[in-house]
Amino acid sequence: MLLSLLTFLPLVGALLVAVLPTRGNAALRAVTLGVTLVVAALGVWVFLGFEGASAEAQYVESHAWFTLGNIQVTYRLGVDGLSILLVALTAVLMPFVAAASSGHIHTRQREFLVWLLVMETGMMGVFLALDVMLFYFFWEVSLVPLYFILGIWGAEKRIYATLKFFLYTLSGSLLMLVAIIAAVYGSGHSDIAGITDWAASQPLARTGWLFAGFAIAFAIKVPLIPFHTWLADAHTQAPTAGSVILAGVLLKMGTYGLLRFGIAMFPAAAISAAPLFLALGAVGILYGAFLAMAQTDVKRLIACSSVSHLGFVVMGMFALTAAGLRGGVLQMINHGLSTGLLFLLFGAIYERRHSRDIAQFGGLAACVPIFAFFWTFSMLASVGLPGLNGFVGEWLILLGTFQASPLIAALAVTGVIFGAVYLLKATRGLLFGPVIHEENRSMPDLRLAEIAVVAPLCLACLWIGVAPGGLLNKTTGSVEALVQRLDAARGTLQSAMLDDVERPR
Amino acid sequence: MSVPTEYLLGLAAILFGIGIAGFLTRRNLIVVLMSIELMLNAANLSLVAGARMHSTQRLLDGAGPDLQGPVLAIFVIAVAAVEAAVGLALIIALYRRKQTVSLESVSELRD
Amino acid sequence: MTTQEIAGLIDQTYSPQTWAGLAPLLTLAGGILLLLFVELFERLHPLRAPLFLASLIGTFLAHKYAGAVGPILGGSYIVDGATVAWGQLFLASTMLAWFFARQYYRTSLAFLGEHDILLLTAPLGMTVMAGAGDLVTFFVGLELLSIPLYCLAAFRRRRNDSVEAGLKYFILGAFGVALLLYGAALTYVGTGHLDLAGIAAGLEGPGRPLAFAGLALIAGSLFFKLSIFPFHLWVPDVYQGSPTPITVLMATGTKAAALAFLMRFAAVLPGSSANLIALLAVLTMAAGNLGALVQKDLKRMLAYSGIAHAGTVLLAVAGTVAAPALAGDAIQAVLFYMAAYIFTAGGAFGILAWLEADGDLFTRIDSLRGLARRRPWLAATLSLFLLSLGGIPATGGFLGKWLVFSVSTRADLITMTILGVLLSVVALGYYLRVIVAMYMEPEPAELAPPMTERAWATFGTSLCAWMVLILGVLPGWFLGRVF
Amino acid sequence: MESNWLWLIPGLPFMGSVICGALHFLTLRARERNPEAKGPAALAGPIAAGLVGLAFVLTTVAFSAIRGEDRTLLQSAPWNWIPVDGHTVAGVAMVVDRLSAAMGLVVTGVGFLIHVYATGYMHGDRGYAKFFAYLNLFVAMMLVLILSSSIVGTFVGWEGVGLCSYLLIGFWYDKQDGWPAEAGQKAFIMNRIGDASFLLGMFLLFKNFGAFDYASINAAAEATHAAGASTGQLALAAALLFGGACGKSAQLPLFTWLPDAMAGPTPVSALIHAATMVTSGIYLIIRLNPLYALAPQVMYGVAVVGALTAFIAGSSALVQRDLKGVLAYSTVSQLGYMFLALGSGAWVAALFHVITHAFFKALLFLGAGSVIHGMHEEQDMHKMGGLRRYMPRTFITFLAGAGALSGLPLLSGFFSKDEILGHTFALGGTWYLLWLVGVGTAALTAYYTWRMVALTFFGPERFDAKALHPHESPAVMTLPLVVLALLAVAGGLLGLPHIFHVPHLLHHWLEPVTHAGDAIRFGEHAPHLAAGTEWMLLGFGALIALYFADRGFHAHKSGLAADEAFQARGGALARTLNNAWGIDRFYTRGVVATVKLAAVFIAVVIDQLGIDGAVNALGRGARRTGESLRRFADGSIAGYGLWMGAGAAVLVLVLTWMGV
Repeated sequence: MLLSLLTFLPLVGALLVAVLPTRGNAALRAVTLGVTLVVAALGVWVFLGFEGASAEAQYVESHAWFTLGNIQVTYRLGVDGLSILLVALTAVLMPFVAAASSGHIHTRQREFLVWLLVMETGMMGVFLALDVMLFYFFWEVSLVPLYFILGIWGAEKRIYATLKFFLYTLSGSLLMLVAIIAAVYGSGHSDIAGITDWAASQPLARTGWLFAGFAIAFAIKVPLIPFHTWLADAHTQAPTAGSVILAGVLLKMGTYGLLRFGIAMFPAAAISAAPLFLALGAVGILYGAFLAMAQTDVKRLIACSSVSHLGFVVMGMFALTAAGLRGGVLQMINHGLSTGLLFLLFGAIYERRHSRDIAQFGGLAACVPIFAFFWTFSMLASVGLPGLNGFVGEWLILLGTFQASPLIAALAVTGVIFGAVYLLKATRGLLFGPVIHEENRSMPDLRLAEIAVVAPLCLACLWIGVAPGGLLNKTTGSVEALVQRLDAARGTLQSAMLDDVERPR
Repeated sequence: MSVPTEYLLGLAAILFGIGIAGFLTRRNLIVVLMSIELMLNAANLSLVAGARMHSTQRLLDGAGPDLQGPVLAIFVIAVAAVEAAVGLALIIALYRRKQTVSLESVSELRD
Repeated sequence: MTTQEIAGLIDQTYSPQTWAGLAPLLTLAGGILLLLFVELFERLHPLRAPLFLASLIGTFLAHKYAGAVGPILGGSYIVDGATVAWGQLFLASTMLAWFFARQYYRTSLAFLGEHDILLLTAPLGMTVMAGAGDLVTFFVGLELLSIPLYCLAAFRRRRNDSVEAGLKYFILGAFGVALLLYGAALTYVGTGHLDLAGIAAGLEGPGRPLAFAGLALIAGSLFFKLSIFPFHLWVPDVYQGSPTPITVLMATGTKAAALAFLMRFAAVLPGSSANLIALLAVLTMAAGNLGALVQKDLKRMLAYSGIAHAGTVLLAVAGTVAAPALAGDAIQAVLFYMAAYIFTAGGAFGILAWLEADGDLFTRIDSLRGLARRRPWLAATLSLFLLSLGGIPATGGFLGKWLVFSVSTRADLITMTILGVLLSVVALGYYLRVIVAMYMEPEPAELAPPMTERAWATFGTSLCAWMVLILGVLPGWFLGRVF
Repeated sequence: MESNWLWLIPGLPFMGSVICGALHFLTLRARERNPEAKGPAALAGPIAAGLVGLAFVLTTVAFSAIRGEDRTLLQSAPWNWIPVDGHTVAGVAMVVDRLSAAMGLVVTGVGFLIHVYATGYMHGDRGYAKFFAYLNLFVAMMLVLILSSSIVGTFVGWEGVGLCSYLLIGFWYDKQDGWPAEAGQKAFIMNRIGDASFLLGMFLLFKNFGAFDYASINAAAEATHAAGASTGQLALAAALLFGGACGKSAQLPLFTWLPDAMAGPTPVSALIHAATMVTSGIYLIIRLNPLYALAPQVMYGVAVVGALTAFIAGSSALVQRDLKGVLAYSTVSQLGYMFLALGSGAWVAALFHVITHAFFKALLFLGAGSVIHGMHEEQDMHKMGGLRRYMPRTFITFLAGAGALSGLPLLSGFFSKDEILGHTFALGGTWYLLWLVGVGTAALTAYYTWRMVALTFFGPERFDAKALHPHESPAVMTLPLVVLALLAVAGGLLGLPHIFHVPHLLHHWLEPVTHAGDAIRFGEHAPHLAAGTEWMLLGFGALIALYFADRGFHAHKSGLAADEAFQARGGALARTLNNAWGIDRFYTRGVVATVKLAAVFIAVVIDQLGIDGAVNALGRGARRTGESLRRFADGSIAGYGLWMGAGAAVLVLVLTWMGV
């Protein structure tokens, strides 16, 4: 019941907001904030009660939904070590997004809040679903709200960006649909556990294709190069809240999918494909960094940095070691927080100056010192300074990757350098140097309401950076179980290869 | 001494071909309608010829004549009349609006 | 044959089962006759609407309670679960068309009686087609459907476009019928049978090539009705010119009826033709989706989208041809797909009919700009339909797509399935553009006239919206009901 | 026994940092209401200095607790930081052993003095409280670096000090067209290059030893040596970690950030870029001495890098006009010495030089700061001259520092430098070459040091005294100078050569830390110089220092003639030296420009035109195909019929063919 509440409470809230008979927006905002806060509280409750040492799904709810032939499709929700952090992140991040939206959404607020809440339902569902059909439902449903948010409240090229976002992700999703169909009818199961068990007994030739079908959808969503070009446009054009959701949670649907449907469901295929994904991840880190370096549009720069950061996540996960997997899971959260923060902060500035061009700024440290403090803080979290969240994730990922492939790790570690280059460059352009544009001088500093949004997130960054155990320990059981399954799959693969060699032609 | 079935079928095919050719090339709606009738009659002829052919075999086997083909042919004749009626009505409606029965006049709806 | 034998045959033929099987058809026919009678007396005209609805409801109940009685009339009419399900879907389609028609014809109200009569004939023909066990029955059903439709398409006979639509539909339809009949004749010559079971058996004989040629022509004519490439070109023109409520019927009911028979007909097609059919399916999707992409008129765009949907559903047909073991799943998939499509496209065209009542220009996508501000619920409903057409989950369109693709996937038509899947991305490209216009673009400068409330249309569209959602979220409700 | 109070040593300055940060924002708020308001910022200096002083006291307590032979280290409870997987935790504890105690004393002690100095130096700056927040944070991070029980903890401090360095170099971010900000950025990135290497080294160690804490790593290294196992990967790890050290300690090829780092306020240069942070590379290698001892080839590389850096930077210092520039290059050069020592296996000598260098270089920087302060932010020595009359206390203390730096006999630098060169000489073979480079560098050092003294304090006044009013700095600044001067003079007592027949205090003190490395590197027979040779070397060193100091001083004490003559006639040599051997130029014109070009190429050509172009082309292609399909829907019935007929014909053909 708890997870259903977590998932559908926002939808109820959305309906409420949609029909609430009021002319003013304050009540609507209050309802939205209230609902998201309740969901956040529930999310924290689930997080605290979650038993990290266990590999089992917890808080499971299962009801028959409908049948397809003799396949029972279930409404099955649950949370395990792979999803718990993301559930908590989604729950916790949404109130901040809702609160921040009042600063930059000036028109059609009711609609906006409705879509925001629908979005939350979609994202929660994606992370909680334990039935592929249910998962796919939420997966695609979550496209729609962002499509509207981007398209209605975005910047000048919003329609191009939103269509590109939708169609690009959809094309991946549909390929995944074919894979899901093949998996569901092949196994006769629609619940993830059933398919996973079935897949373990299938030959690599089959699971490889299924894996590919899933992986391409997630690779687009993550986005992994070369499927990343939608992201820069979407991020650049989105309103702040959209960017925050996109960076904070939505992209994690891709990495989460890779983890649950790529690695966990088809371990043997994942092992075979790991070199490719490691390389894509590592190249993505550098490619994203170089892209970011060349940007003059701040939001675009942050977007490109996402490509780089998510390269880390993918690389860590496909290291297929405990450290890499844990790092990957943690880094999803970290990226959500720090990139979310950067977008929130720059959003505040954008609201004041209506320019994303870095050349329009400079010397802001003197004009808006509080902003400068928070920006620098978030930037450092993003750069991966030890003591802040980004470091823990990157470190674990690099360590895990190093265990799997020192060469890839050596390539990726240069991302640590280039990551510093572009973020420092942005910081230099925004905050430092003399004030060139006089209008920046009179720019008001962050308001209390804005500080109230960013400060807790900064604290969270610090908390994760100093005591990541609180989060990492929640993943222990699931990750260990996964590593064991990977080892088993590796053994099977090797013996199969030996068979091939020994079999006389 | 009866006409071989192949001849009948060949004639039907020729009729059908003429019908199609007329349908595709003629510019007068009435003629087009007639071409269609020609095709229907080709079908009818084939049906009847087929019925004769199959009935011969069946009669030799001691079963009754095969009536499926003739039944369809009768339906076709009836329906063709209805179609012709509706078609002419439509052509009249067209003529009222445009004072022409040319095929080209019905190409306003297009991409 | 002795007299006794003949009497026995008659008893068997006109048994209670037969009457039960024919009950829906007879109810419809009775309704038509009553409507004709009512039409004679001006004072009885207020009874038109109740009578029409009563006929539909009566037929629905007849379907429901008579149930699937199996083959009757010597196998020429088959009342199985599919026929019953199809019959009910045809009723839904007709009802939607009628709802929207109520308020569509502002200037030709006087002729609404004829309209209703013609309209009520359509489901009769469709049901006969769906249940046809041989080509004769099918032909009768087809004509029962087509001839009223020719008239209905041209119903606004004072308008060039309506007349042109009627004529185009008629001439090409007649051509299609000619192909069908000649095909039937060839099949008959080749196999000695016009009933599907007999044809299947007769295909092994010496007349096989001739029969196959005949089957190809029959398939062609079915593809014409279903708007499969390259038999699809008439669709946009006719849909556009016809009165929109009739477009609803053509887009949903007619297509469903052709499909219903195609599913039976697929049993006689050789398994080797599956790839050809799948290829046609993909080409149809390409033609429909790419064509729709460049349309500026919503009605035309939906017509093209209808072509694409026909292509999609043809994949399921290809699946059942390739793997006859999947026939049961295929028919389920096709039924569900069409059920969802009837309500989705029905709703979408219905809203168009509603908009069009304010002026012809209102079917242009441009004129929808800012609709979300003027009529938020209308815009939301249209968006729902568009998303369902695009196959986004939580709408009926999604599960339909799932079922169809699952059939083709399991029939190992993977390449075609993937191509089809990718083409449906193109589809979203134009559906979303409509939503862009409604939600994301500013209202046109010249302020659009206010739209009048239309009770029947409102009811119709809300019904469609609910059905789309129910089919999307609780598909068990439908799946459990049909099978 | 756990001594959790050790956490207080870095904890106090960290608290200070938070407090000062809060004071800064309170001050900002006060200024919002009234731009001239002072706010509570003035409290920051004393609080910050006081807390560092307290940390010094605590370090001293810890220091005295481990003096005995029975107990050589104190350890706190670990902070279980990152659970790597279900079993391993990368944790950090605070450890005070013989090595970290020595470093800790230097850091907190010198740090305290510099804090005191800075209260005067930064007086009146608008970012006064912020400055101390950063400076305290730096001390905290430096202490974490030193006191960590594990390499992970060291890395935290390692990056933490890098951050503070970045913030402090860019402290005056709006000055000089943002040059300080650029310099800070450069420092951070150059450091990150080293850090990346550090990370890989750390991972490689973990892969081999499964541990992050120094105790385990060193024990495992000894065990490897004992077992005679292969050391290839360990050598690689050592080399990678040395790469990290090169970044932090400004060695070739990563030293170019340090001269630019002088854009920061002078106390920063003294504390971070001379006394403490830049020596962390040396600290790391001493910390891991058994590991390095396992890899003689890496050690040789370390020595070569050190020697070359020493020479290149020393020669570049010859021509600098910027007072702080000379000191910066000199710092790089002295760090090179330390690495030369490490490479030679002279762990103790390296630390000895770290300590004496901390004293005299901090002194010199602070003295320079005092000069600059008195000259109203003038740094160009060509615009100084004769300042000994205006700022006598600064002058005297500066002389002490200069003497120590140039290795004038019996001053601290003399002994530490001599010990390094002695060790190198003792190794023989190709090491003679390195020794020769070291001696050459000593000569350069003496020359540029006294050139600097001469140009600054002697000769004619090359400024307008009436307009400028050079003045002596306040007591709060000169007092630390005096203390440091005393240390610079007497620091040599820590490690007198054994030919003096007094105990080498530092050697004795570090014995528990370095014996493992010594044992692995040299076994039973450590290279040893005969007393006579050693006396000779000592005398030779003294001679060199004295001669070149004299040359440097006399060539420049009367003005700029020598400089101008060299610039005019020096030709290629002058250009090379002015550009510091062109390494920085290579970076800016070669590497940075290439990276920028690559970034633009990737962003525009590959990404926008290539990948995104393909994506958009797909969309456009679909649309274009749709457009071209339109002409088939031409509305003509005959045309549609033709298509139908053709379709039917194809169907018939295909199916008939199937039938046959």
